[in-house]
Amino acid sequence: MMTKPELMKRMVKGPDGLEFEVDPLRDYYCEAPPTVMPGAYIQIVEDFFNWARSQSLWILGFGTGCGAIEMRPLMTPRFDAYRFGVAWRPTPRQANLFIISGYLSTKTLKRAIRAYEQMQNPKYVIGLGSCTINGGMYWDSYNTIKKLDEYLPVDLYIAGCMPRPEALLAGFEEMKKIIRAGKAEGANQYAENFAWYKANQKRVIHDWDMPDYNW
Amino acid sequence: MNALYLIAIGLGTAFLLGLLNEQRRDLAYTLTLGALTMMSAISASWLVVFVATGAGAVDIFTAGTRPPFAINLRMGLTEATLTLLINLTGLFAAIHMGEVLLAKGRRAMAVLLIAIMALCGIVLTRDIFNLFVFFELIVIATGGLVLLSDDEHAVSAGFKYLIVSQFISILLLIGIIFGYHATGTLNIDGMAAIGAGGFALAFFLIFIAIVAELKPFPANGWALDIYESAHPGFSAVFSAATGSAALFALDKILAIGGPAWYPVATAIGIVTFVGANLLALPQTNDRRLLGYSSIAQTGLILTVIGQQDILGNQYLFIAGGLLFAHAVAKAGLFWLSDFVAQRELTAWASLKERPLLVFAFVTFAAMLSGLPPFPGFYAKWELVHALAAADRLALLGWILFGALVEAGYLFRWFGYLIKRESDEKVACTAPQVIPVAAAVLAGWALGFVWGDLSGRSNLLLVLPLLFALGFLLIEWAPAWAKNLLAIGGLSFYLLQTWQDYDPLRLIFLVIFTLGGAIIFLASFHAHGRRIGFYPSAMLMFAGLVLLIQATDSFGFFAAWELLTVGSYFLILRGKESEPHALSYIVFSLGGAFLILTAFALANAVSPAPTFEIAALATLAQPVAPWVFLLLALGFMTKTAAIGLHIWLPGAHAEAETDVSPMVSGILLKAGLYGLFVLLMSMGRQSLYGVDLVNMLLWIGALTALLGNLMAIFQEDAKRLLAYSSIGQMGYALFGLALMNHLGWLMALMFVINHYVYKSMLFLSVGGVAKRTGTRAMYRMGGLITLMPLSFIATLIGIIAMSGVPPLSGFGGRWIFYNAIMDAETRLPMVLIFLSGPIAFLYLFRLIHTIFLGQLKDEHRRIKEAPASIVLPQMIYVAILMGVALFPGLILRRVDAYISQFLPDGALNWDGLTITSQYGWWNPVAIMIVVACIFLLIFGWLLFVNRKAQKVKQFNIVFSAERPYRPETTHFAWNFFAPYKKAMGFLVQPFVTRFWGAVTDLLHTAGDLGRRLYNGNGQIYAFHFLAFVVVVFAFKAGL
Amino acid sequence: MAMKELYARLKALYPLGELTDQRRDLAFVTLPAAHLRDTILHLRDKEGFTHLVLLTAVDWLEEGQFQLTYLLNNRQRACDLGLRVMISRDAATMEGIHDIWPTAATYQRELREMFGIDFPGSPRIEEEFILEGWNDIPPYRRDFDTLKYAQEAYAERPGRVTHDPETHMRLQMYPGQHPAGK
Amino acid sequence: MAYLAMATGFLLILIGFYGALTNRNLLRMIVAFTIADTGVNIVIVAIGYMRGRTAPILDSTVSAAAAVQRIIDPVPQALVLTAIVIGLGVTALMLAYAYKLYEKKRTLDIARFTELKG
Amino acid sequence: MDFDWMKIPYAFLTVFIVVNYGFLMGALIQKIGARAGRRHGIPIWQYYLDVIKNYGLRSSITHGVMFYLGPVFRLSGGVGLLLFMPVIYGSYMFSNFSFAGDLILALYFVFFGTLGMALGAGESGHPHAAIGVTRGLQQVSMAELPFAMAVFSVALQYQTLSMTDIVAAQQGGLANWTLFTNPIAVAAAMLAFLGSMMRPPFDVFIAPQEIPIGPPTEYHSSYLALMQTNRAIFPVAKIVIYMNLFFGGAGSWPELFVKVFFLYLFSAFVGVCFPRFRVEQSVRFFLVWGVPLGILSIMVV
Repeated sequence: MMTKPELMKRMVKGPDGLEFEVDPLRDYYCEAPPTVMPGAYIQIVEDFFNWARSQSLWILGFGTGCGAIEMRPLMTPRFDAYRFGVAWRPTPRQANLFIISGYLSTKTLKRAIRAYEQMQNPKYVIGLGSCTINGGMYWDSYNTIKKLDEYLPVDLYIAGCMPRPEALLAGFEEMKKIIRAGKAEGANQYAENFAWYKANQKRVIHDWDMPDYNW
Repeated sequence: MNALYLIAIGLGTAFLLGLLNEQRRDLAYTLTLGALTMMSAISASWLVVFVATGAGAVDIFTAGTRPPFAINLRMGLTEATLTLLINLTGLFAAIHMGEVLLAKGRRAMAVLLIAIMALCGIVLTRDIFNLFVFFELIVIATGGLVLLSDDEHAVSAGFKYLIVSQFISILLLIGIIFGYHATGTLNIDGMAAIGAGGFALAFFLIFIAIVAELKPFPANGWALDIYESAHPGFSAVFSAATGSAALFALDKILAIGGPAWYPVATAIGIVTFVGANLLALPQTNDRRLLGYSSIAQTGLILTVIGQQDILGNQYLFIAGGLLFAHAVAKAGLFWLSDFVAQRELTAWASLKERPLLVFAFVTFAAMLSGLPPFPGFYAKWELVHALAAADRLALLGWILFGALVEAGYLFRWFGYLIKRESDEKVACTAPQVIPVAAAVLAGWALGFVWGDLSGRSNLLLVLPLLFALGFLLIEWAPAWAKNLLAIGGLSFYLLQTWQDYDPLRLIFLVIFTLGGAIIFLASFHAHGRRIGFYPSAMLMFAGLVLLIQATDSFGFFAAWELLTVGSYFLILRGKESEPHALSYIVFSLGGAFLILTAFALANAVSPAPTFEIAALATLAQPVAPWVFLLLALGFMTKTAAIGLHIWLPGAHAEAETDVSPMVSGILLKAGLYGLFVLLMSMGRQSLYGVDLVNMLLWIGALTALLGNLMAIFQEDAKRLLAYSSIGQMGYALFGLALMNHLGWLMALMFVINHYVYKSMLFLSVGGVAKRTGTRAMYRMGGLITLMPLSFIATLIGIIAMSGVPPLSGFGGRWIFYNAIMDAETRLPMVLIFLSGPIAFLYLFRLIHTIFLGQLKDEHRRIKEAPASIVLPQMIYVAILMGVALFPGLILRRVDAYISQFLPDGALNWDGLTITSQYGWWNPVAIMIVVACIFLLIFGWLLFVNRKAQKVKQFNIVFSAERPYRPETTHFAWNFFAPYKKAMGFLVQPFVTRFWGAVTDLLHTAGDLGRRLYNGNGQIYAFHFLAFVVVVFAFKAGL
Repeated sequence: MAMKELYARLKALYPLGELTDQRRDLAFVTLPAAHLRDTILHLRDKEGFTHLVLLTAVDWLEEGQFQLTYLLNNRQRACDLGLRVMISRDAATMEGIHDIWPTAATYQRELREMFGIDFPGSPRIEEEFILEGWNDIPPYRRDFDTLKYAQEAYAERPGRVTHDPETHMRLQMYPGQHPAGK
Repeated sequence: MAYLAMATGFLLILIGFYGALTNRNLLRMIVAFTIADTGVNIVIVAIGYMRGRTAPILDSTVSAAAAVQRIIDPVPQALVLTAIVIGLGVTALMLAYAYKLYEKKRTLDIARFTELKG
Repeated sequence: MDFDWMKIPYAFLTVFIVVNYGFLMGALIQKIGARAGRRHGIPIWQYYLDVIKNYGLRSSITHGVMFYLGPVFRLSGGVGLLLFMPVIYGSYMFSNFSFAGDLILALYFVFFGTLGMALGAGESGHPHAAIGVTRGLQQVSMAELPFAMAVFSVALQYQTLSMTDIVAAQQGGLANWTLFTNPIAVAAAMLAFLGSMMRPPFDVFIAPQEIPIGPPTEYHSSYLALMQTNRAIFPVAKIVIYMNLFFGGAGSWPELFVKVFFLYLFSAFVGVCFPRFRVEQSVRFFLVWGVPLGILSIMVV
């Protein structure tokens, strides 16, 4: 299944003339599986953090499908999502909310999984538009997934084709409520059911050319 | 024994050989050797007598009557020495050519004997017609000996030689007969008593004929063909013995012409010296090159002969020094050339398998270039001083120019020898080696004798130099033992002498000795015997400590040359260092010549047998600024100031791991020391209204800027560091040229700091390069975990170097700011301000592209650098920390010392705070505060981030892709491309192009000159006649 | 009119099929695969069709043929000419024109992935283009059943209902009305 | 007379030089040198010649003091003998060389022996 | 001036005040920028929330030692810079550790955090981080030049390198400010100021659309929180240098708040008005405009 030459094991000759094997997947990537990360030991601290988390939603600036176009107006004066503590970050390391904006082809799904796994716990996923819910108009497409929560732990769906920016704002407010309630444990859910998610993902992604978990 | 036996034995044996059976070749050869030995013994006995008793010259009257009725010979000290030289050359040539002589039989031996005999005759005779006869004998003998060669072109060469000889002899004969007609005597002394005034034309003919025997440029094409095609054993005689005899003959007949003819001799001599050297430059055939070099050397001695009016009693010392250095070295080189199968210069690489032969070559090349401790060095010193004293500066300039060109091609040749590859094996038999060995021994012995005669310190009795040379004798020992000895020697020297010096010199001394010892720790990584390393390195260190020791100009200059030569050999050891070592030695020797000239000028205005360095302070206008300028330029070649820097990057980058820190961290300081001494003693000087110190300020600032700027565009780690050294030296020069208290303090701080962090960085990078097998930074990356100690050293090094508190570099910056507050010129500061942050750029590049970023596949199993390389780095880290915390330990004493010269602006070392008139600085407090803040925050991060997952190199966010390969993920190549766009106009290689154009010009001139020699004997005869006409016109116009 | 003249000139040189004159500035012509390269070169060098607009394919399943359409553009005269080449569906192979227009290589990669038409020698033709790890017959072939594939490959959320948009919207907007009535 | 001899000598030298410089044939060059040598010898002898004196042969009939007044200078004559011998030697050597050169290249043209140059 | 133990709590107090001020002022400037775009902008306390959230993230990764230490260097640089300066003129309480060194210490300590951050970013192994760092270094190398010259000019003007003395010399009215006594130096310095504030037109090294977001690409969680804390302290500390050198210093906290705010606003104002320069453009910009001004300032002083 692994056909990418750059990921294949290879023999390398060191400067001292010794040859040794390099296994890129093992040598380049951390192999540790994700673990469940409990919240703060003291509940009130965790609540405090959850409150802060809810007020500081950093969205990963990754438009997976046509829905990405609906997020742009949120930055404009008309909708101004910043006032709700919503901001966009260019790197998954710093973001904690991943909006799957619309249909997700298998090719994009691979990147989405990688980006999701590189975000830090706690992290949240919002499915945007009907395509993420049941495939929408791509229900019979040969390369588009139809049920996002099969592959990533989704905290919230915003239905519509496409949902308007207002719907998104409402979604954010709903998301905040979930977070404040301490129910947005998608990351831990993903870690708990890691095998199941991985199996689902690998079922549709035929050339799985990455480690099982992308740290 | 009567000197007449010299002639008699030679002639007699030659006749005797004729009587022998053709088959008894062994006997003939034994007889020949015996005769030559006898002749040598006679000369030697005379020499011993003269030296031991100090007796005057002895006249030998052949027919029992006095001249003019009979021919008389004279044997004096000079004659004894020269005949000894000639006979020994003949003897060793006979030994060397033994095989050929045995093959060709008794006739060849007889001809050789005749030649040697005739040469002795030339030296001994006081009769001018007799002189002619001997010259003709030599022509005939040469004609015979040329045929010994197995080179098929030798015949035509010999014929060309005969053609021109015919012309010469006809002119000589006419001259003699008219001279006789005018004076009524054939005795040279008799003629001299009458003077040439009455028969100027006749004397001219005699003069020009004898000059022609010296093969003056450009009328010398025939001689070159002989050199190229004759058997090298004979070429040695032709060069060493014939040349010496002809020079002596010329000296003799000049007594007739008197001082009026000196300028003619000088002119011919200098034109020959410069011209032949220039033409030697493009040569590729070794023997032809040696021929050109012989002619050039003869020209130089001819110049000296022409200058005898100002040389006084030094005349023989100088002429003799040059002559013997030339004769011994040239004979040795010709003999050596027989071991090399091919005639290309590059073919000499086959010698490198034999260290002793390499040593022989080094000896000869050093003798020819006038390097210490050989006679040529002393002679050059006195000659230059005499010329400067007589204000013959143009001549002085031409001589030094020619010498530089000569050193250029000799060392280029040496570079080929050491660095080129050759499949040929060296084939040499004992009889062939003996003459070479004898020449080597003679070279060193002459060095000793001339040192003894010089009336200055005999360099071969100077302890540090002897210590360095001693390593030659223990080359068989393993490297670690020699290393221990080297470290011990350096440390011992420091222990023994440290009380003798003021704080300033002590700092330099400590860097030179202890600093060297620390770097030598890294040398423990080398295995085997490491032949050639220790003598070279120790020669450099000997030069360095002697430099500090020196109080007079001679000692200073000798030390300067020693350290230059030593470091040249060190640099040449690098892998690809051949061209860089060459440009290093050429620039260094050029700088040394400037220094020499400056000392000579200074000595000329304040005459004293030894010129104390301190006396520079007493120089006045108009010579003082010139001395200042020359010295400053000379020293700046060593500190690689901009314009004179092009040798440095390659030289430092290509050097071995432990050599780079030596030549960068230590050697550059020699130039700074010179500048320190210069500015301390001479202060401000101005030339045509230009303040020279101000010029230095600008040069320093420009060097700092451009050195740093060029450093940031390097892909090669060591080259980057090398350019950075240029920049750092610029800083130091700038500080010195500020000419205020703090400026000097800053320069000194730079001396210390630069030694520490540049040595550390070079070692660190060298260790990495050793492990990774490359110096290209973009091929490295991610080595931090594999080579953590090297990383730490680099990190500390770059923090210190960039001047970021709390490490010691900041002290330098702080002093710098305080220093410029007092400065009179403000504009150069702009350049310095700019170069500071630029340093940051290349430092980051260095540490990032090597240690951070992506680890390459082939480096995954790399180990930390060898312990011996890491250990000194750790010592440096400790030193840096120490200096950072307690700069006062060192600087305080220097501060007080500088106050002698520049009392204003001293720092106040009260408690832990250092206060200047503008600000203050408390290194301990800074360190503590920074450490506390850092630890506090670090502790906090450790607390909140205790569960961090350690990930691997490809666990990076990559726009949701995964990286392809480490090579394409590591951002390292062309690191500062935008800067090149914006500032690239400043780093165009103008200087390189300039020097390239200069060398091209010299080569082109040489090539154009070569067209004169089209190989046609008739044309050569034309040359000769044209030369006669030109010299005549010159003399008439004089 | 211009197209007709062009067709006439070409016809004299190559065995062309009928001219389909779509618009004033767009026409199609069918020709044998063997003459494609000559024709294209002629059009490019002599007739000013310097630009390859696109290269695409149609699956004529019933005829057992693929139709390749090379759409060329003449910037000077602002007109397009489409060259149609019919090739066999079985072991579909066609000579590439990436040496004439390097951009063609990309189209050829796409056709290879989506239709399974091979262009031997075309750069990177073996590499996957859009689909990663595709393991079925090329999806644009008409015998590929995309619905079946989607149902088998991708998890579905139960409860999905498909409505006819017209009737469904009418019911939504005018509840109670008869579905068929106006 | 002496001047005539001397002039002849110089003329011969010049002819010799001219011949040596303009003839490319080795043998002709050697001949030219011989002519020049002869010229030199004539010059030497001419220098020693003094009008009205006799040959420098000393015997018991004339006292040494008187002889000085009557004989010509003997030294140039001695010199010329040596010069002739040497000239002969050199000429012989040159001829030998010419022979060797001819053996090698089958030509006597000096311009053909220019392998060594520059 | 020397050390005594009370300096430690005072130092904490200074840092506390500046952190809070920095958070609030940063948000306020953001809001002002948003208002210029007719938005509401972030809540004034948003930065607190972001920092708390980042400290509160449960997971984090590390690429190695230098990566781990990078933010520590960064924040130490900011805090150290603040504490090495006399923040409030005439106040013993807020002179902190300025006994350790003078103006030069402050100028060079600016690079402490930069260096550490550059190394940390480098060890992350991300090419964008390295690109960002090199861009920043290239730009700052030229941007600092007018500032260095202006500082030299000011030091020459007052014949001292002591920041306290420089502020003291500017007391006694607006006309005594360096701004009016040495306007050319101030002009040069303010150009440099723009270049070092990480705002347009000189923010190509974080260029979010191109090399998401440059050096801190890999930083997250508590690392990012440390860096955010530094973002509150460091600009303020840096502006304090400018304020002390050119704008009469501050005799009290309110005065400092106001002056720092307006100086900060100046860079924000320029930032919203101009598009971004490429690196070589900004290098040339400083070479063509900043450097001549700087030279002029040291020539005329």
